[in-house]
Amino acid sequence: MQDEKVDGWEPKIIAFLCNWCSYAGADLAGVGRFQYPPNTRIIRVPCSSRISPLLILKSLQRGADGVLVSGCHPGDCHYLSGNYVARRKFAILNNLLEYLGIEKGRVHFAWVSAAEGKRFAELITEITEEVRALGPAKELVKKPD
Amino acid sequence: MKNPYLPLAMRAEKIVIETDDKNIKTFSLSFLNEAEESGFNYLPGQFAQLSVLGEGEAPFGIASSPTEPGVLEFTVNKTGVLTTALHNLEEGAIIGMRGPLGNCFPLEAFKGKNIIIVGGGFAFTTLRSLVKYILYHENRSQFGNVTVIYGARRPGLLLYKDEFKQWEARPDLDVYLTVDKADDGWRGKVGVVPNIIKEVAPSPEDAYAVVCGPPIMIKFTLPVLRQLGFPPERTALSLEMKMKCGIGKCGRCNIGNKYVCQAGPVFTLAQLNELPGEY
Amino acid sequence: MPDTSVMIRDTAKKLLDEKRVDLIIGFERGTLPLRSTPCFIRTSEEIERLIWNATCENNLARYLRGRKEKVGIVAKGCDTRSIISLIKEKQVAREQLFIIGVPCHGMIDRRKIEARFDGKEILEADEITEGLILKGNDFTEIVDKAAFLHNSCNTCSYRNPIIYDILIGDEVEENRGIDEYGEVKEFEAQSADRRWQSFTNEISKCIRCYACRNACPLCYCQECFVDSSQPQWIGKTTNLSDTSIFHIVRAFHTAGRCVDCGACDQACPMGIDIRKLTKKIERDVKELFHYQAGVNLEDVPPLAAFSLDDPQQFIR
Amino acid sequence: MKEKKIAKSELTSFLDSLISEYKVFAPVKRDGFVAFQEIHSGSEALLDYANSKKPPKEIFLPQSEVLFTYRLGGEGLGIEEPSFEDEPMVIFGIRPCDARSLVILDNIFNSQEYKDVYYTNKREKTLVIAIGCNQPSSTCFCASLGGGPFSPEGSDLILIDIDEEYVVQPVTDKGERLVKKHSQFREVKPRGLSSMRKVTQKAEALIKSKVETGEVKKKLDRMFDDPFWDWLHEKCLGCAVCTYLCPTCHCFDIADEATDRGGRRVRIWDTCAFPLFTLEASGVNPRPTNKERMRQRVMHKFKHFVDNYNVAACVGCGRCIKECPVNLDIRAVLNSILNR
Repeated sequence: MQDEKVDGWEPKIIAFLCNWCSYAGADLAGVGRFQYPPNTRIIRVPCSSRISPLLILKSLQRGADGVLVSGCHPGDCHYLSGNYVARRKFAILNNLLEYLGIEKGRVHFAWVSAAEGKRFAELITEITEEVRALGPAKELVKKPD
Repeated sequence: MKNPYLPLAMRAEKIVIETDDKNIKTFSLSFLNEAEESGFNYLPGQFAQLSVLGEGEAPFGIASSPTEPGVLEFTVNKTGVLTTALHNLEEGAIIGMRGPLGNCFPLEAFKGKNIIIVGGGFAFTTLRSLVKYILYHENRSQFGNVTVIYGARRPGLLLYKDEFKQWEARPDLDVYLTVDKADDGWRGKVGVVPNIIKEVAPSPEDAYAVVCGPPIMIKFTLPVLRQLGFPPERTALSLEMKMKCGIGKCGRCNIGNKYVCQAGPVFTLAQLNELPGEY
Repeated sequence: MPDTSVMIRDTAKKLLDEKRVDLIIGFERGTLPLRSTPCFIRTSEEIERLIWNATCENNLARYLRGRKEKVGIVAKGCDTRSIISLIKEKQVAREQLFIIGVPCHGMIDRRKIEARFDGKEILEADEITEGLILKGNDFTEIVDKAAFLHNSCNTCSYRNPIIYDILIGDEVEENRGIDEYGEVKEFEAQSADRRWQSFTNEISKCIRCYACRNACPLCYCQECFVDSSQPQWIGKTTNLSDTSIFHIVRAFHTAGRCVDCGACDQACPMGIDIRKLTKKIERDVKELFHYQAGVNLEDVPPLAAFSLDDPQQFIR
Repeated sequence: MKEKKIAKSELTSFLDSLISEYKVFAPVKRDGFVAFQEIHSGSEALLDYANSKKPPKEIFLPQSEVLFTYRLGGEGLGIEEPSFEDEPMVIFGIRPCDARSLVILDNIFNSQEYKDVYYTNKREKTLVIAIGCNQPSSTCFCASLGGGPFSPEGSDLILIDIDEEYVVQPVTDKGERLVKKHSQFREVKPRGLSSMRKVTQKAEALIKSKVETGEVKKKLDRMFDDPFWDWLHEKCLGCAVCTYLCPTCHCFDIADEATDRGGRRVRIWDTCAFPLFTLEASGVNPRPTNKERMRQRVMHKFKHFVDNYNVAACVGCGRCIKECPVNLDIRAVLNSILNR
């Protein structure tokens, strides 16, 4: 992902979506023909709690300009409490990244249910524009030294 | 100055699945550049480093014989990152190769002797090179009787089945194939390699034994050979250690003060007895 | 009051003689001034090696995992907090340990002393009640110990062991009126760009020796993510992006577990301020989940638990 | 070769003239410690220092070094070597122990059979100018390993501080030519030479740390299975501080780093202290615990290296002693070996 030219730059966003809610929400967005920008690459995961901080950081390292992590709304987790556990983890990670000076708006977290196709499309539109405004990822991108 | 870290470009002409679990494949490689081929001279027992760029490099014994020019063969067991990458390649792929590295079997000492070749499982690769080298018509008369004892856990895991068929048919070598557990079609011996050696009981008179195999087989084979009367000076083994550079610099494949990549991979038991048992 | 070293020796001797433990882990005299070193004592003849002074900085809880024998361990406040974390994580059993608790006045940071003497070598150091007598080639100076403590000791509020089977000497007064998170706040007050710059300046010193990880009593993963080859999470070079991810993720893995003993900082040969990260996480864990690592055996570790009303303003 | 002298006041101008011809590395203060770095003005060089935190080996064997890059999609492997067109270099201010370490490393990287082009190319283009140690540290034990605070081995030129000036001893022809070429070097008077002798004697007397390394080797020859190793490693953290900061440790790993349609093969410092060093893909590890790894470090330095190259892979610089997080002092290790 590192070799593309800067002019005509389009943000690249990696979205980790839980299989049960958010991925189904994305699917519904497609079925419902809700328009959203094509900058997002979706990676389906079993649960939001599956997302290790490493996956997020590695995405940023390998050239993602933004990352979205999304799972079921609290109370709706297919595994009952996966998203609650993930929420704690992400709270710490989110604070840590901001603390270190990684721009706010690179890493996003959202709850999206299987019924929220329209919301998913809106969310992706919002995030794409936010990331676009930030410009290409800087901090963690791996540059040859 | 020649850069010893640069791999040569090889094309995978043929990739053959050897075993029924599909975990072992033999790669037949040809040189992309003819000049490089003529500069590449090796002997049975030597190894080379194979590269899949982006995945890394690992050492493999050369399974072909220098008596069959034009092709270099490697038999690869899928275990780690690089071997998995090799297994994922298709015929026609370009592979990096650095070598030949290490020493070879003590071919000079073998001359005029009866040779007992003992192999187990996946570790028949450089032994295959040796058998082919000895059987080559210009070489055969330099060696005495050749006995090959080769075993695997079950018939489906034996390597080089077609070649063994040809060898079994030849009058100038004795081949004993064995498996720990037979299946319906199996007509060879049943039993672990050390037991078959006992049964075959090759004479140590004017003979040299060569052993390659998994550690457990080696462990039980060496006492059998000793009992039969093979002295440590006439028992050769080929060792495997984790290697990176293959040229005695990166520091990890030593046993005592010897680097397996340079002083080995072939050692006589007498040499190994002088070294600490850290392998 | 008898000397702390003597009291530790007496206790250790008794424990070994009565076969209540098979091994004592404590400190002995080091080979350099301002240096003591971990020691492992199995017979009462070796008891005299045990010492106690203001250079017993290493966190000995690091040596507890994977042992089968009964262990007597000399433990400061922070060491006992690590032991609590290890017990909670079922890495060591309370019954297996005899904790020889030693109240601590803070440990000397020899690098601060080196910096103060600007390269002039300290050849001899003697500890007196409040200070240190330092001798070099052409100087002798008495300095105040308190001015040269490790950063983690300066912000420590658990100088006294939290759990122990015997307490050596009297409890000491805890630090009062300190701003434990002063450095974190100072860092936070800078702009995002400055923060990133100062973080990467620190990290660029890293030589990936993993002394921080290996000194940490809680960094005990069977396979550390940096060592994993399938998948290979980060490259092996000192590339800034790779080393940054190493430090971010290592720090993250200490969330709700780090007791701020400072072992990582102390072990780092390059002087990287690793506590800048761990201290921030420690504060967040305290503020967000009301949890402090290693202060009791009961509280459930925060990342093994949740509450329905955990903060989630950052989630859309 | 005949000694010369250079006034301290002229050192900067000498360095400046070197800088016009060479890439010059010299000790500078960085992040609170001393490091060898390229300098662009003679005044940047730090003269009053004990030794650098990291050894100058990294100039020849960097912690990370690109062996080659490659592009996929073309004919063959698409490999491109680095240029090897390094400028001529000078290391100024290296300590005699570290200069000796380069000679020890040459055994590995400039061996008969395989020359390591990356190392030798830089090494051959480098002039080594050492400054003797008037004030050895308490951790210095160079004299036990065949070196000393003014050992010339590995240097082209060695400077000895006699207060207002340095006495300059050319060690090699390269060094001699350099002295001839630069006007800052002048005749040294007998008085200068006698102060030099005083300085060197005084410094040599300051090295109190001694280990009979020859005897250590004899002991180690028979110690592989000694129970000594069972407890020696007990406090070792298994980190790489001692080996990465060692001027003679040279073990490395080779790894590929892929990008989209290309990538690079790099070599990186590695260490016998890490389990991964010898872990095979099959899961077998011939050195599975700290015990075997610690034994390997000691044996490699003080036995195997002596067997193979007739010199120990240690110069007694003391870095591992100063920096070990748990004060595992190699001198104490060697002395306890002597007591076995």
